[in-house]
Amino acid sequence: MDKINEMKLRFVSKSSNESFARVTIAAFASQMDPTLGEISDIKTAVSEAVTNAIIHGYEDKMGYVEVLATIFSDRLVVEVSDRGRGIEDIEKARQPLYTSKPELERSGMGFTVMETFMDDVRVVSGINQGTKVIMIKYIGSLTDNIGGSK
Amino acid sequence: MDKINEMKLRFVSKSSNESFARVTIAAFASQMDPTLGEISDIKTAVSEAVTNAIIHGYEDKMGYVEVLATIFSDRLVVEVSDRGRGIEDIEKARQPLYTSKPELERSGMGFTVMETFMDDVRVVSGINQGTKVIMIKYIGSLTDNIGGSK
Amino acid sequence: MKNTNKRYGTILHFIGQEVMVLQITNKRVSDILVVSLEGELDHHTSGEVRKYIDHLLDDPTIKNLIIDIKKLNFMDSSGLGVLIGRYKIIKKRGGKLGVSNISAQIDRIFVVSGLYKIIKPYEGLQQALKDIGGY
Amino acid sequence: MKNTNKRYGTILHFIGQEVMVLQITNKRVSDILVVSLEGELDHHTSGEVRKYIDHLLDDPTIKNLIIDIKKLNFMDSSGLGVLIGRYKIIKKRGGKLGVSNISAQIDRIFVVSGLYKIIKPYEGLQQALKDIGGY
Ligand SMILES: Nc1ncnc2c1ncn2[C@@H]1O[C@H](COP(=O)(O)OP(=O)(O)O)[C@@H](O)[C@H]1O
Ligand SMILES: Nc1ncnc2c1ncn2[C@@H]1O[C@H](COP(=O)(O)OP(=O)(O)O)[C@@H](O)[C@H]1O
Repeated sequence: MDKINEMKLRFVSKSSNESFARVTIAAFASQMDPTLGEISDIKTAVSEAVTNAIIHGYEDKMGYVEVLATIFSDRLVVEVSDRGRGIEDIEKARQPLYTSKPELERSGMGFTVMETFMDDVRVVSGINQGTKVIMIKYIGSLTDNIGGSK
Repeated sequence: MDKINEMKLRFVSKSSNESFARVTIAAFASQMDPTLGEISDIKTAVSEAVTNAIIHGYEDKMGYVEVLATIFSDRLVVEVSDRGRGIEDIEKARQPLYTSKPELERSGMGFTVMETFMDDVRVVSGINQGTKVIMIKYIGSLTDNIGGSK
Repeated sequence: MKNTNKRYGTILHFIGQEVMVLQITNKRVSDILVVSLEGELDHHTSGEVRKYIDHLLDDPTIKNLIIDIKKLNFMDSSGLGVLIGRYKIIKKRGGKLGVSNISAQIDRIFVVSGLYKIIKPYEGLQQALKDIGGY
Repeated sequence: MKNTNKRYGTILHFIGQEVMVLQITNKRVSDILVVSLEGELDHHTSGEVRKYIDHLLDDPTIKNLIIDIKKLNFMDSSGLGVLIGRYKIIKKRGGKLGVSNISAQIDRIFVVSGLYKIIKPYEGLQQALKDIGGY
């Protein structure tokens, strides 16, 4: 289709790579001439998905986290994936305040934050196969003016 | 060995990704607490290798450029590779001022700049298979004080 | 020639107007502990913030907590976890948790999470001190 | 709430103290054309610079060229190609090419490439104007 640019980033599941992933997606998305608010939305959502891959996907093990980003004329599509433990009940996992790790002071709001900041969030997961979160953000369209953070 | 962190970035051979690659390698390398001069050296060398992959490796075609970066306790290793046309005579290509594209006002100084800013540069290439440039930069060691740009 | 012998960390401060590393400072105003966060609060830096604040909260004469996030350029839901955890500690003491200088991005996270049910937002640190401590 | 309705491009200016996009300005001082570059000069932006300068050089009353790179935060060997190309044009007219405000990183590139054989470096733009034009 109208694919304009594409990048794939793979890194090990170290928490210091959370900020690295944010800078990278921000630098890539900046080619779309987004507003600061849009960049901030994308960074926040990617940060949530990458953190989940590290904490929940791989827990204390090491593994690869992948961020695939594609620029289309009107939108950015970001896929964050891991090959970790997977999610048993996706619907339950996406509910606000649900967390499987309250002992780590997780708030259970990660998916809700992704949904708030992106225009569409889809989750694909398989037990012991891994999880993929696909997020879409429309950039510079008229609908942005109705949205929150422009 | 003492591998501390690793990332792999893949992007399409568009020239707008040259600055994207620089920001990404800078953000990744910043985890090593380098000096501004060291970051600048790394960005310059990576910019040269990525530009070569885009201009010479793929010429007017589209293809993937890959940047693999590994942090060891004392050094950063960066591999920039393409699956493009390859280099026939690597020794000749590495000579200062040699360029196969003078009509594009290339200076023929890309490899020399990489050698100036990095501690080691190796080139592996096969005709119609592609080219890989492996660069090593020692960070924060005593030898840096002898080098130029700290 | 420009001097380039500076740590890059200080420059990364400017990436997307945010610092890579979190900086924490605190001051004490009677029974209020004021903690200021600068930089990015994510999963990676949240452990540090938690430890820093809880260590100070070991002092039982502290009743209220104000967290100033004027210079916090990034926060995700890992930060919510930190705030909710500190709220629980302060609540047990019958104190209040206030947060001052909330940016638009962080405000949206607070709104969707319902955080405003448990913390009070303040335009600035002075307003927070005035309201919570009466200064 | 802070106003975040700004283009991110302006903020990326600060990544590693450099702008993503190149900005070019020019002024004329008698037979000297002064071009100032701000941002990053790489393969991606070099075409733009080349076109910009060559369009101005269409004016045959311009004899000398000074390129000020005080605000140029990045340059790689693609920039060398641009400078050498402009040198050839200016040389045909019997003029001089000067470059002012060269940073340490760019200085090393000029040194290894032998560029100082064909261009004159200047501490500042004023010195360049004084030496080349006698002002
Ligand atoms: N990548 C993942 N791999 C495995 N489980 C996940 C993953 N992402 C999310 N989950 C599950 O979904 C739950 C809810 O996630 P989220 O809304 O981000 O909240 P939190 O991270 O605070 O727990 C997590 O607690 C976890 O059980
Ligand atoms: N990735 C590559 N693929 C194919 N050829 C390359 C590649 N990198 C370099 N070369 C060859 O090596 C030559 C010298 O490269 P370099 O020193 O960077 O100078 P320049 O890019 O200015 O030509 C190029 O002109 C080209 O012929």
